[in-house]
Amino acid sequence: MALPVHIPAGSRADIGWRVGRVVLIALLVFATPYLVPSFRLSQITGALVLAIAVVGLNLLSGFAGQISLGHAAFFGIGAYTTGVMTVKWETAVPITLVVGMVLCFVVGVLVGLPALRLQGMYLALVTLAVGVLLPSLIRRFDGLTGGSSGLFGMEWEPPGIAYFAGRGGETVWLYYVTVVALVLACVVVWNVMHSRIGRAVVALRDNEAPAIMTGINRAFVRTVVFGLSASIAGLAGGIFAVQAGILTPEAVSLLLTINLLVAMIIGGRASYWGPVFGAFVIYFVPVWTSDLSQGPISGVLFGALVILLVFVMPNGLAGGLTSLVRRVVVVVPQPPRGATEGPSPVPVEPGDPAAGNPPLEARLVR
Amino acid sequence: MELLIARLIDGVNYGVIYGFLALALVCVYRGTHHLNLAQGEMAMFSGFIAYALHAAGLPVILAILGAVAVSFVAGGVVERVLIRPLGAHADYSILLVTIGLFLMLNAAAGVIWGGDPLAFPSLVPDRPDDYIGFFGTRLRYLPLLILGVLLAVMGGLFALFRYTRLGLAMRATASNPESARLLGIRVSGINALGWMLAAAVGALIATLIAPTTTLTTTMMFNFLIYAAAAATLGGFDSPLGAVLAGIVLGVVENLVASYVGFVGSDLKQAVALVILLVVLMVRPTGFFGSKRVERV
Amino acid sequence: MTKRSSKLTLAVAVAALTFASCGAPGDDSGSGSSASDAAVEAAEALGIDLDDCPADMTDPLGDTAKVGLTLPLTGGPAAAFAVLGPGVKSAFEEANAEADLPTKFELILKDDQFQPDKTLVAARELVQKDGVVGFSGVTGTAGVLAIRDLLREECLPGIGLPGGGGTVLDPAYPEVVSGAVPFSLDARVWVEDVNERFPEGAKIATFIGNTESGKDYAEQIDHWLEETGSKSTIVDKETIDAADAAAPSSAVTTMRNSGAEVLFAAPTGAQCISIMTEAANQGWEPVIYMTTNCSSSTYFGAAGGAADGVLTLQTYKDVGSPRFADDAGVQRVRDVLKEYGGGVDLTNTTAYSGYVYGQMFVEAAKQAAASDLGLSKLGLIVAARNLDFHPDMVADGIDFTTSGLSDVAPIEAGELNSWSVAEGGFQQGKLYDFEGELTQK
Amino acid sequence: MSMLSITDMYAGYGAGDVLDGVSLHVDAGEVVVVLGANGAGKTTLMRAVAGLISRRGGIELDGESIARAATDAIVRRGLALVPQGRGTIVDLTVEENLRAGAHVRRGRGLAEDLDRWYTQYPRLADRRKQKAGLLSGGEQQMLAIARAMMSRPRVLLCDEPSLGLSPLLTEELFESLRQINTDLGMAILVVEQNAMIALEIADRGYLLEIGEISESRPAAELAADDAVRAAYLGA
Repeated sequence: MALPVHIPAGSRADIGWRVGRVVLIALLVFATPYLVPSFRLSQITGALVLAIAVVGLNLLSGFAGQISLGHAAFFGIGAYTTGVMTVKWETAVPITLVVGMVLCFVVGVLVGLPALRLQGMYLALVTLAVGVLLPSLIRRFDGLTGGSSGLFGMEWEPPGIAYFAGRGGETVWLYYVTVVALVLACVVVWNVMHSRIGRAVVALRDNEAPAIMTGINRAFVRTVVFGLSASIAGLAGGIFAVQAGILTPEAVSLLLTINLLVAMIIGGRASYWGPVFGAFVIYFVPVWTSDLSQGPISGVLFGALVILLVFVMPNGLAGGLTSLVRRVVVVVPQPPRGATEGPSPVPVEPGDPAAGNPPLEARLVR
Repeated sequence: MELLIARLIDGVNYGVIYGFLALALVCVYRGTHHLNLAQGEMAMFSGFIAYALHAAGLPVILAILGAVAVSFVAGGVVERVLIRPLGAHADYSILLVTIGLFLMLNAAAGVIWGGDPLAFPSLVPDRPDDYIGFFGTRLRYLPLLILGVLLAVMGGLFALFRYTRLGLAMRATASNPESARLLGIRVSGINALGWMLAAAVGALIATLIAPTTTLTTTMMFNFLIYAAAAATLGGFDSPLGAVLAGIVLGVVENLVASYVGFVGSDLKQAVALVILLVVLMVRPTGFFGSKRVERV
Repeated sequence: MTKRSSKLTLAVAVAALTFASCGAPGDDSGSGSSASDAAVEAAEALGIDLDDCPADMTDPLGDTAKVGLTLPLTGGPAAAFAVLGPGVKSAFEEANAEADLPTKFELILKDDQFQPDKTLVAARELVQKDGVVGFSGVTGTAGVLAIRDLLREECLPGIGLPGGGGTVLDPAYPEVVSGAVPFSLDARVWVEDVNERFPEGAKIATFIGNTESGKDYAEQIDHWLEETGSKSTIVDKETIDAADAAAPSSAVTTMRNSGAEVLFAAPTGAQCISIMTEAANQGWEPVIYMTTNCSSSTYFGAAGGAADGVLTLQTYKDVGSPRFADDAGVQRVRDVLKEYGGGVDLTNTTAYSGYVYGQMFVEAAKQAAASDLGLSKLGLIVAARNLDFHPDMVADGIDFTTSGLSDVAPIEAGELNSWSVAEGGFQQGKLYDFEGELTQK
Repeated sequence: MSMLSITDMYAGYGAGDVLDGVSLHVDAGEVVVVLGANGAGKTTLMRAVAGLISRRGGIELDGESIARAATDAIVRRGLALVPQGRGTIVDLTVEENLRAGAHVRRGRGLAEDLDRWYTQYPRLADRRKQKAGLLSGGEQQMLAIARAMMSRPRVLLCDEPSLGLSPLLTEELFESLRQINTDLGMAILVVEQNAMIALEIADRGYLLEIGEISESRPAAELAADDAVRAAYLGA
């Protein structure tokens, strides 16, 4: 049978292929707590929490092409909202998560406001400023946030059912909470990108001038995307608070922003599965490096890895994986019967003439 | 009254450092419209190179000039190898590459020169009693030297831009890269020159402040944040604006930190960042920058 | 939600319910122990209930046992703290070679990037995957606080954990034995010394970093000023951000103008140097007390003339000072580091402190082996809680002494030395000993 | 041997080719016009020759191939392009624009050239110290031509000089091009939509339609051809 196998889109084989993938993933999700010791499960949960934050960042910096250098700040706002509310005011965790997300949405919109008039580099500066501002504010209000010595004692008691009994019960409970949150985040991003806003986002990213001409309300689209992206990162922060049990300003500083950015590139910008791959790679890097090399040399390797990835794998693991899968199975798109195909996930540098905005006659001719 | 003058002088001393590094950021931005996040770490690394040259026996002045020369060349190499291949419009990838460079240089300095702060000698006498009395407060020689060098560098750049063929080519490239190319100007060479000048200016400020801050791997990161704020306030494409904005930022921040009770010196930087955020909302091109925001 | 994906989530929900009925994957409890009465009694004396602990609390550790150490191997702090690893490791290697303990210890290192949440994750992995019998050398108050609940839960000894914060000296966590000079000792010595120098009271200015140790210093200084009934008052409180590399000229300007005669300085890293040089440059010459975090000859040497006469509390022998150049204890430790340190830089003071933290664990192990509880986890905890020995790297006249829950702080004494530029080292000053008085009530 | 000869050139923007095997040539001292409607590929042709976009095929300047050279190398070899939209360097003054134009000549004969172009375009002389961005459309077009000529090229390319200018100004402009051709014997290649005025000063002309080019025909013949008049002259 000559590879790649061509499957017409929408046919039964195609549906089988999709459902098969979902069932496979569901099986993997439910089997993990049994196959893996409790500490590894909490590490996997930690990676999944990071994945949620990267999914949030990916919506803004991947799909919408808006450079953000301060996403750790939204993660931090979510984390400390949950942390302070549960420890100092004994609020139930789900409520704190919602409050955290709303707060992040508002801050995201506020930070996004200059984004309406600014381009790339200035926006990177605004977000960098917010990202650097948050840790020093946390340290200053240490009465509330515990400052540098950290905030302790956050936890989320699992519901009483037998499934979550035993000492490892809370770890398993938090694992499922994180999985559900990640699925929710992915579904939200998937829906946004396949909705009217999604098409506007891609149009704005690839070629802003004509997109505005077609009546896209750039202000609305940008603020919604910024707010959503921030609140997803805030949700990740909230879960991190109860999952890690400890919050310090260093945990939500520039290093986390850099890790989120790098996770997004490793996984693959503007792709749906990229963030999850990237988050796992970034989370387990320190775990491996201590076996790999005893000393700060691994910091040099990490920096080199970032540069290498930008050159070697611009589309990241997801890009690499999809091209691998395409060698095996190709879903042949059928002429659309009304349903429109989602936008092409290939990331395009905003404002790049070679790829984006040729002079008039090129488009007329072809 | 003495206290106010002392605060103003402290503010100016800080501001001169912010302006100096902001000048480096502007040298890169003018031609390429790229933000070099690794500018601080490149300067820090040059500081350590000067330390190594001095340890190898060179007198301080030669060690500094040596480090500046090495950085000048290294700036070109970085542009040629890491930045140019990405293409002029790959803003995002270039930003990520500078972050990678940031991480590498920071870790490498730690690996090579270890974690402890290293003392670096000053070019001018810097003993406690070396100062000029000025209204009851002390004008130390080192800050004056830094101010002097900054003015000299700016004078040099001004002359380069105003009176030389190369300077004209740089200004043409900054204003309209495609037209510059059509006039036979090697735009890629000009951009590389921007990175080289920036690296040299960075090396200069790092080696000049090393005596007060001592050489550590984290010495320049804070200053990069201030320099970015100063360049934004002053307009990223105007060297004079960035330096003036840096000095204004240093003075305002120091006065606010000293007189507003709530703001201790640990929140000084927060003040600078709040100023940055407010200005970006009001006047995105900053006070002196040309009115060309990428707006439809 | 398109029609197809809503059907999907329904299917997933049904699958979840079916799995819920299976056995709980997180349930791995099962304890209860067959300990002797003496062991139960010893444990209860420290507030440990053996029933809550794993069964093997009193079993001897067997031929080999693993000890865990989480430290920064990547990230910014790695350059300064990664060298702890070889220091602690050489203490254990030396014990394995020379002390005939029934158990050979193997030190396992894990990277935590000096962030407490990662410290806990790495510690859990050390406990569950590597099966460590205890921890040694985990640095930083927040790092220690991060893992103390895990130690309590698993009843594992954490001996020689350098966390200077007052919260580390908490009797409610018997398993945790601090290895650091507590900041409260530092603060108390400063206040006692000021009371002596300025009987009628002095104006004090404080310059404190906004780090974890900074918060402790601020509280302890106020506490001891009140406790000792001192007539001195704090006229100006300056704070500095840990990442601020600039010379603190505005802070010094304010303090100079407040007329303060005494400066309590507790910054971090290079700020130790720049505060001294800046004060001298502004012609402000108060009596300066510098935190133990800065009390190494690398910092004072780099400050040049500005460091002359600055006071700092030293408990550990300063490797860079001429006074200890040919000190027998330091020389012995230097040889051990040379042999087992795997090429570690022999002038780096952090490596020597690493050795001291490791040595605390080894001494507890020796005492436990000789005790009737034997070299077991419980034996280690009880021994560490009732230990009295003089570590080589600690100055003469200062001992590591703990006794039950009454004296939880191992090191409660130090020499208040002053730096002399002429001698190029620290001059021996007054020994302050507050043995047994610093346990948090 | 022609000054500029293009044989079988393909050029485009990434996705597909706009020009499909275009060939034309310009001899020394000759004025050649390429007529084409909007979207025929005129600008692509100009940018391809100047090396601003990717192109394949033969391009020779005075016998030397410049098909693979970078734009600045091409300009140094003696080709100058007046781009569509004039490419004014707005932040520089008029005189600085002209000085920048002489970049490749390293300052040789700078004063002499400046005088020549100030006399050719007196309006530039009066506004010499002003920022070029403040000039009118017509003035910017004159500046663009003068700036290109400051590099003393061997062949001058003009991309729709008449764009956005009044008929009177266009007349004036093309007259100055004719003068440059006669005074300096400059080979000029002009792509235009405004066929009538262009053909007046041209020796030969080509028709460019949807990426393909016709055979070369004398200017007078093209001006008289009814099909051409209908298509381009808007008769």
